[in-house]
Formats: sequence, structure tokens, C-alpha cells
Amino acid sequence: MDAKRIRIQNGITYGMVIAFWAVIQIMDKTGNLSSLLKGLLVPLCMYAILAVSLNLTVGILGELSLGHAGFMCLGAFSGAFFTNCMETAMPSVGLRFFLALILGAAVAGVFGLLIGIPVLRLKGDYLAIVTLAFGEIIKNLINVMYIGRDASGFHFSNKDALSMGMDETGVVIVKGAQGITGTPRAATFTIGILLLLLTLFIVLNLMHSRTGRAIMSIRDNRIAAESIGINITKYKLMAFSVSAALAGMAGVLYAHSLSTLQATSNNFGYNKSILILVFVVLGGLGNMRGSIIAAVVLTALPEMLRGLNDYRMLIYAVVLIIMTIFNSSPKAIEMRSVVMDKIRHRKTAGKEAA
Amino acid sequence: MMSFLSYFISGVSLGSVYAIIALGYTMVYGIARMLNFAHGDIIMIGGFAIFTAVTTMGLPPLAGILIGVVVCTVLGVTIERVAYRPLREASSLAVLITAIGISYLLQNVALLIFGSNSHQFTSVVNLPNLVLADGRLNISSTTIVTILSCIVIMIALTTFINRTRTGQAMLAVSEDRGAASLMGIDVNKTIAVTFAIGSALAAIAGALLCSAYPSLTPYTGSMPGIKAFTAAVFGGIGSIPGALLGGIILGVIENLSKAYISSQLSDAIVFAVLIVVLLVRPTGILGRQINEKV
Amino acid sequence: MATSEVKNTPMLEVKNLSISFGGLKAVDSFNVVIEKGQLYGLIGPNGAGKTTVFNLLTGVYKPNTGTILLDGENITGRKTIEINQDGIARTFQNIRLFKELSVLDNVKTALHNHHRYSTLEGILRLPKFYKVEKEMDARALELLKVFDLDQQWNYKASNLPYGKQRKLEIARALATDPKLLLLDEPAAGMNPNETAELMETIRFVRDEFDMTILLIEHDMKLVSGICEKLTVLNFGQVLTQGDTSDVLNDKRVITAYLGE
Amino acid sequence: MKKRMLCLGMAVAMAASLVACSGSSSSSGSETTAAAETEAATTEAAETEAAETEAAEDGSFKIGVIGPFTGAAAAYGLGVRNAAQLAVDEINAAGGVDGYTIELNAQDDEHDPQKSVNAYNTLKDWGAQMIIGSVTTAPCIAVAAETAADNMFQITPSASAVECVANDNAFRVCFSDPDQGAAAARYIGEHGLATNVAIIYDSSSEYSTGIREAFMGEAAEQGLEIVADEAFTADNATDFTVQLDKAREGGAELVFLPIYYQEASIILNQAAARDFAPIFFGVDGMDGILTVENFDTSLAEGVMLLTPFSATEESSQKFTADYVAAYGEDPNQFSADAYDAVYAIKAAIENAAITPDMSVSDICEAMKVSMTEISIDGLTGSDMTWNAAGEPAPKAAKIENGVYVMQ
Repeated sequence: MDAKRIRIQNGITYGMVIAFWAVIQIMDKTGNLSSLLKGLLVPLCMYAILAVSLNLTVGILGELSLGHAGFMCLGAFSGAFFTNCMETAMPSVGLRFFLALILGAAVAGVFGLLIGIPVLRLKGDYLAIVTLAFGEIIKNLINVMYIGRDASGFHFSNKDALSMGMDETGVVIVKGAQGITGTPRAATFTIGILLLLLTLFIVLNLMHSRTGRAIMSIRDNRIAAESIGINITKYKLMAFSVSAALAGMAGVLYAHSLSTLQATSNNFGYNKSILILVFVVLGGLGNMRGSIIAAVVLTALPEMLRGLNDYRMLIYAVVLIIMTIFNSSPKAIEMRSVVMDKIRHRKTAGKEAA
Repeated sequence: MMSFLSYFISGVSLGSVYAIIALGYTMVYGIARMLNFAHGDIIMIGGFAIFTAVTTMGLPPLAGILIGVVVCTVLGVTIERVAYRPLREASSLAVLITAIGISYLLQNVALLIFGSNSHQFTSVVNLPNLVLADGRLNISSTTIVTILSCIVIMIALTTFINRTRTGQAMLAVSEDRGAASLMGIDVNKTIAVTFAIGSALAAIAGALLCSAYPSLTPYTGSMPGIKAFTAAVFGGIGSIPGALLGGIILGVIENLSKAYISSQLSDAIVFAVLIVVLLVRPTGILGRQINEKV
Repeated sequence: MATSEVKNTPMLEVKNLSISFGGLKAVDSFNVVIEKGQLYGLIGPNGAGKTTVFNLLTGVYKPNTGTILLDGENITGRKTIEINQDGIARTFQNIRLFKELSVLDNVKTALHNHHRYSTLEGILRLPKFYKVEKEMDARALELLKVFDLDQQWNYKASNLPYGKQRKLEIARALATDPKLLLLDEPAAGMNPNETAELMETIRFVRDEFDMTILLIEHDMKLVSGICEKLTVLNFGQVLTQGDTSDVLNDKRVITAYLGE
Repeated sequence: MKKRMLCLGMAVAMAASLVACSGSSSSSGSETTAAAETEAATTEAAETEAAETEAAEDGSFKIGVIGPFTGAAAAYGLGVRNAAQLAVDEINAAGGVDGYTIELNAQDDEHDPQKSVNAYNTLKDWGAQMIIGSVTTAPCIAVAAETAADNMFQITPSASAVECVANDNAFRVCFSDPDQGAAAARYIGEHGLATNVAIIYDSSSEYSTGIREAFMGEAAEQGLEIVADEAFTADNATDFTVQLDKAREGGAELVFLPIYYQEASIILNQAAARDFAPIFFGVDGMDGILTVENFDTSLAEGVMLLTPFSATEESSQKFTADYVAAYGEDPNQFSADAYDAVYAIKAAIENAAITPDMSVSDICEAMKVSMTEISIDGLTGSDMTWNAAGEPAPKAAKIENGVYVMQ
């Protein structure tokens, strides 16, 4: 029925992403691409993927999650671990990266499922704090995890590299707080865009399908959804783990864009989860295009503000507050619609005059 | 045994700091229905205000705390007026995001004013330690003062809410904002008062936090803030005794797991316990069970 | 108006149903038999336990004692979603629509268990997706037409006027293809014209879909107008039950409503 | 409609950000574009920019600094930024390097690897020819991969993990973690300071875990007994009473603190509050403890630490005085490292007669060789030399009467 309208809307979203890619390609070919922007491209894709995937949980399923960075962390570490482990077995970096993406997504997805089973019974702020707690636990555990490999196989420790007792052929792959270093930087902008398109494809198609309607019905009214025979647990878990898996994929992208990977509070702490939530809320709940735009603008903003030196994070905070108030305050919304009406009025008046 | 007692007491001490911060969280959540993520940073500002008064200007500690309370109260009320009130009718997520914005803002303002170097906070408590059992048990005076102030504040708050008109108005607003305003209660004013009290508590929490753990930077407030938030949820957010209980249990678990399980994983253990508690009691230890009416 | 044929198994047979909350017996030894195709009313003063009966029938609460037979099958203690699949659908006293979804999607969501394709087929947009979606659209529109909602299919559900929201809720319940339809105060908040129209619709649903309907209602005009049989509930217990006219003339019923 | 309008607004903002981000191409970074890029800068910054632009016409070296200037690690980054600026101002005032002036541009990385790469790219757009940074370890490893790819000369004042200078274009001023850990254990063993040793370290920090690991290895060689091995994380770095109690219970005569001075100052405070007084032995991160504002220096009495920098040495005293005069606070270890980094660059440039008109890659090649040939007397050591990964030897100091006494 409204398939046509949905197709147009989705088309605009895909088109926007592809156009972005094309513009960048042209800028690159004509030498107009600054190093800063070049370096920002993969992170932009990564944050867009994270925002879209979190929007699936927050906007579509309607559950507040503050643990998204935890899933990203799981994906990043399992992906980077795989790529580093398989260095000799699989010389092709591209192939290893591709398999790492699948592995990272799978690991994060499975964890999403395992964590989701107990916690999705909670609601609202309680769910938020529990997901935050899970993210912190994941970060904490990875920080004390040591994995090494020598001739006799893998060794694990939760204390330090020495206590793994490896022989002289041993190589430490995951070094606790020092994380994983030396991951090949295989992530490119084109791969990032392809993954973003894949994420959009999955999320948008999921949204506008039988499954998506079931998920949204739970968001809008759980009791009514149950009364018409929707399996609440199943669809909650499905949305949550798909969202986690996509975050894991973004994590793998992250791990392959830098030569170093550590589970610090900066990278994968609750602050990162909140940052992604900011993208989702400012972009509009359930609005995937908005999520992408918000992710891009808010990631680029602090970089654009570099000229302000010490004042840049201050200005960023002020912009964030003003944007939220402008975006959500009932009074601001009213003011905006008045202004819009006036503009429209003038337009029609102008047309009539002409 | 002595060492266990010692760990336990330092856990209670840490827990009481969490508890005082959690009281502020819980007050604001219970009445204004919002998670004030900037609460930890108001504590930090309180710490700096007291630091400036006591160390830079040489005022006595009590005067310093008073100045801290005034600064924080004004700040809290201003933030509420400028950043939260316009969003009173908006979704709770939008308010959450502005609170995060305020948190960044306060941190960066403090960074510009006070710099990034760590400031050593002079303890506002200047009493001898309590030495028991022939010196095998040494309880610092800050610990005792922290625990005592926490109890006093809780009693005072409970009395205030149950015995005064403003307190009753707060209860009414927390029950049903619409109905309260129909009853002639000024909702905006009540919420402003709530923020004033919450922020004044933050100043006191700042004084005690920095006395017990005397390093003050623009980021001092954020981690204790998040831990205290956890504590508030743990005890049942919105419940004043719950915040106290949650804070102390959290502090004790944190310190005992550091002592007996793993000092690297104590945070993970605290969070794991939180999850287990919430799975058993989905609204925290003392939280009200809310059954959705069909 | 009465059902033409007598059937052997009743559609719903409830025996000795009880539940208590914190010592208070909300529903006490509730019994009812509803024949196939019947339009049955459940009335009683506020707080008599009518909605609790609905919640027991639909598995929202588990009864302390008693059995519920739906078309001869014991459904006592099942989960809400299973009971819906067994054939009971309901509406709610305070309307519970999927507010952010379109009118059409509200109904399509309810077709969930009857028109299936897998999540993967949905994401990959395989041919089955298009085929089934088309079927769903057709079926949903058909239902919306019954309630005169087909013109507003693309409205957001929360943007419908109140009366239409009630109708949409009924349409949604019907979409799950139930044997028994429970309506919780369908006329609440409606003006007399709307109520009259609603009565027509309910009758139409019964006849067109060959439906058995149990409804809770305070509007006596509606109750006396369309219900064939009534059960009166007071303080959780059955005060009386029987043919509509007999029950409504019962002195005890009037006392229960008006007080001593 | 409202949503659409917002989308539109944000799309415009996005387009604007694209334009702003792509001010100039990397190779041909002309001065005017670079200046235009920072149009929004404060007036002060704008003035220096103008001065630099002028100087650039007769040739100047453009050096980028990367470090955390905001966030929890800001103290380290700001120390580096300030000291590097101080050194550059001195050099320029004294006639520059072979007559060429040095321009400095410092970019914030918030102690985040990804942001650090962004900062590096910003500097590349500005036309940086050499990099001082990153200040902290993980960001430094990330940036090292970029500089290696671009073949740009990099010297980190303070990032201490082995991987930071794994590539031949990267050098460092500070010690490496393993060197420091082993040196600490060796010093303790050889001087018979203690046999029962406790460690309190930050398990969430690569710096701290790296030193600890090396320390543990060497401690076994030296016959030291580790009686308590306690960790904390960045998220619970306020309460150390349990760790201290465990150290006391284990009978530790010495507590090894491979951590930064902020946490160390709390540990000293809490130890004093519970009347626990072992020898505290720190590493270079401990340096700066006396600069903590309002810190009761009597608490640090008798604390030992490994440091290449001493605020009491003559050369250091001048630096400290200048630094205080310029920035109103005491310098720390990071400042000293950064100051030396600038002078090492100066020495290497002069040694190889490098000129600013050379390409980035040529400069790097020349610097690689030149760095191994120079020897400088800096704040962090005299006769400092570098091999491919050369690192100066740590000295031990003891705090007595609130000042360092070299041992």
C-alpha cells in the first residue's frame, strides 16, 4: 500500500549516502580532499552505522540502551583478534578483514542475544542502567584478558602475559590494557560506505516488514501487541541482537582503521554509548536518515571547531544543548511551525501575485 | 577479622559518599522524572568552589562549605531554568541529552578556569583518627564524618519531605504532575526547589568526596556520579532510604571484591551484582513495584 | 435476532473462576456459558471485576482456581499470545492502539500470525515478501472497509478521532481471526449517534464474521439493544445471569447499580 | 514536515562541514588557506598565525604537536604544548635554527587514538613537516602508523610503549616501559631498599601495565618478593584503602607505584591517613607530584622515583622559572620531555643542515640519520643520544624537604 512512499523515502536515504560517496570521490580525484577529511571518512561511516543500529533499539524497539559501545567493543576485539591470528594462515588482508567483519558481527550478535534474554524484561531507566553495566563489564573483562599463541596453541590469562607460560615462539596477541596492536589498516572509505549501505538495507527492510511491524507494535503498546499474538520476547531479542551485531560490525571497521586497539573508557565506555545515543536522539527516533546526518555533523563538528583551540569542546557542548532545545522543546517547535507557516504563506501569496 | 573490618569500614565510607551523591540523583529523579547526568559535575564545581574559598582565599572550612552550597544551589537552579525547563513537556530522552550537554559544558568551563592539573583538596575534616583494637583498626576521621553526615542528611530530607508544605508539594508533583498543578501547586517552583536542594547536597557531597579522595580535577565528578547513579538505581531510584542503602551496599561490595576477589575486576563485579539485583527486583531494592494496569 | 441453530459445544465455558489480589477476591467463582454466535453482555458497577474477568480470559492474569474452555478446549493458564492464537481477541477499556503506526499497519500487525514470511525473506525482499504483503494489504483493507476506515488507511492511528480509534481497535482484534471477541466498553466516550452506529457495526460483525462476542458495557441502551444474554457482576461475584430483559428487570441488579 | 526541515538544516550543516574540512589539499598547503582555515581562532592565535605566515616567507620549519588538551589526560598534553612553545619561542628569539624560525601548531586528541589521527591530519593540512607527539601511548601508536606511511619525522616526548617508536621514522625522549620497569626493580634490588615489595598499578592503563610487567620479570631476578600485586582502574581511581591495607598486611617494606602522580598523590594521602609508611617508589609518571596544587609536600617526603628530569638541576631551574613565568604553574615530566624534544629536533636539523624547503620525506630521511649522530644536554639527561630506538638511562631521585635529591 504505502510501499511506494516507503520506497521513495528509502531511496532518498540510500541516494544521500551514495551521493556523499560520489562527492568525496570527485573531491579526491581533483585533489580537493584535505587530509583531515580523508582521515575522518572511515570514522564518519562507523558512527553512522552505530547510530543507525542503535536507532533500531531505541527508535524502533523503543528501549533505551546505554551499552552500545560494549557491543562495538566485542566486535572490534574479536575482529582484530581474528585478523592478527590468521596472519600466516591467510595472507590476504582483504579476505581476513571480510571474515573478521562477519565474525565480529556474529560475536556481538550472540552476546546481544545472551544479554538480551535476561535484561529485556526490564524497562526504561532500569534497562538503560543494566545495559550500561554490561558495557562496562565487557570493557573491564577485556582489559584483563591476555591471549597469546605459541607452538603448542593458545594460552589465556587474566593476570599478565608472563603467567601464560608460553615458550619462546610465543606471541602475545591480546595484551590486557595494552590491547591489540598492529592490526592492518584495511578499512577504506568505500568499504565503510558499503557497510553503511548494508546496515541501512538491513534496518530499513526490517523496519518495513512483518517483523518490523511486530517490533514497532511492542514499542507502541506492549500489552496490545501481546493481545494480538505477537511474541514479545522473540521480537525484542531479534531487534536487540541485530542492533548489537551491526554495532559489532562497526567495531571491526574501527579496529581495522587504526593500528592500535584498547578498551579504554574513551573508546568503548559508557561515554561512547551516550555519544551514539545523542546522534540517535538529535537525528530523530526511528529516523534513519536523521541518524546518519546527526552522526556526520556531530562527528565533524569538533574537528571543524579546531580553530577555536581551548574553547572548542565548550562550544560543542553549547551547540549540543541549543540543538536539543531547538529540536525538542514544545515552545521551540511551536515557534518553528509559526515561522514555517509564515514562509509558506508568503510563498503562496507570491505565487498568487504572479 | 580485623582486616575484614577495616575493608568493610572503608567500604562503608566509600559507600556513604556514593550515597550522598545518590540522594541528589534520587531527589531529582523522583520529583522531576529526569536523569540529571550533570549531577556529578555540579559536585565537581562545588569542590572547586570550596577549594577556592578555603585554599586560595583562606576562609575556614565551614565558610567554604557554605560558599560551595550557595554556588551549587544557584548553579543548579540556573541550569534547571535555562536548560531543563524548556523541555519539561518534551521526551525524557531529550532532557537526558541536554543534561549530557550541561555535563560537558561544566567540565570544559572548569577546565578553562582551573586548568587540567590536579588540585590537592585540603580535608574539611580536621579531627584525629579513631584508633581501635591497639592500632590494628584505624578509622579515619573523614570516614566517620562522611557516614554521620550521610545519615543526618537522609533524616533531614525525609523529615523535610514529610513534614513541610514544600515537601508535600514535592510528593504531590512526583505522584502526578498534572493533578498537582490542578490542586494549585506551582509545579515549576517545586521542581526548582528540588533542584536547589539536590544541588546543595551536591556541594556537601563535593566537600566529603574531595576530603576522602583529595584530588580535584574538572573530571573528578563524572565517575563517582555514574557510580552514584548506579547506587540510586540499585536502591530503587526515587526512594531516599534506597539511595542510602544502595550507596553503602555498592561501596562495600566494591571494596570487598577488591580485597577478596580481584582488584582489577571490582567494577565489573559491582555492575554484575547490580544486574542480578535488578533481575530479581526489577525496580531496585526499595523501589516501588509498578504493575501496569491493563 | 436469536441464533438460529443450537450447537453442542458452547464457544466459551467458564467454571468456578477465581483470583485474589493481596487477600481481596477480585473475581470469585465466576461461571458463564456462551453459545456460538451469541452476543453476550457482562455488566456491573465500577470495580465489580469485569475487566479482571477479561484479563483472566486472555491470560494476562493466571486464575487461582477454575477452568476456561474455549470451544471445548481447555485454555486455562496459557499465555496471552497462545490464547490469541487459540481464538480470543480483545479490545481495551483505555484504547491501546499502536499510536505511531498507520491505520493500515495497525491491522497488518494483527495479521502477523496468519500471513507469514520469515525475517530473512523480509530483509532480502524475496518474492514471497511481495506476495504476502499484497495479501495482507488486501485483507487489511477489507477489514477497514467494514469499519469505514479504508479512506483513512494512511493516517497515523493517534490522529484518528476517538470513535474511529475504537473501531480500529475492533478491526485489529478481528484481524487475528478469533472465534470469540471480547469488547471492553466499546461505547465509552461516544455520543449517542456514534453509539447507535457502533451497535449496528457490532451486529454486523457478528453476522458477517459469524462471531461470538462478549462485551463489557455501562451504556444500558447499547446493552439492552444488542445483547441476548447478560451476566451481572458485583463485588467479584455473579449476581445474576440470564436473558437480557429478565436480568435488567431484576431488582437486585437495580439495587447493585444504585446502591441501597 | 518538521522532521524534514530539521533534516534539511542538518544536511546544510553537513555540507558546510565538508567544505570547511576540505580547505586545502595536503601537499600544496599554501599559507593563505591555512590561515583561512583557522579564521575562527581567537585573536591571540590569529596574531601568531599572521606572524608565522610572515616568517614562513623566508622559510620556517613547521612542527606539529599532538596531545590531549581536554579530557582526563589534559594535564600531560598541556604540559607538552606549553613547554614546546616555550622552547620554540626561546629558539626563535635566539635567531632560530640555522636562521630559520620554527612555527608550532598544537592539536588536541583528547587521549583518543582516532582523534589523534584527526589531529595529525589537521596538522598535515596545515603543512607540518615534523611531529612532536602524540603525548600518550595509544594515540601515539595510531599516529605512528600514519607518519610511517607518510614518512614524516616523529618524536614523542612521553609515549612509552615499545610499539610507539617501532618504525624507523619515530623517536622518543622518555624511557620505554620495559626499560623503566626493569630499571626500577634493578635499582631496588641493587641498593637493597627492600625485599618485600607491593605493587599498586592501573590495570586499565597500557603505561602502567607495561611497566609492571617488566618490573615483575626483573624483580624475580633480583630476589624481590612481591607480597601484594594490586590493581585499580581509571574508573575507580579514588579509593586505594583496600590496596594499601593489603600491602600492609603482606608486610611490604616498599610499595612500587608505576602510575601517574595524580593517583599517587591520593595514595600518599590515604596511606598517611592510615599511618602506613613504607618506602614509596615511583617512575617517571610520579614526577609532577610536587606540582599538584595545594599538595602537602610533607606527604611525599622520602618518596623515591625514577626520573630523567630534576627540577633542581641548574638547567632545569631556569626552565622551571621560565615556565612558571609564562604559564603560572610548575612544569612536569611531560614538559621537560617536550622541551628536550624541541631541542633535539633543533640539534638534528643543524647537524644535517636541513632546510625548510625540503620535502617532508626528505626531511624525515635526513632526520633519521641525524638523530643518531647528535648528542644533547637536555633537562631529561646529559649527553642524550639516540640509536634507531635510543633511550636515555633513568636516574633515581628521592624527595627530601620538598625537593628532589638525585641519588
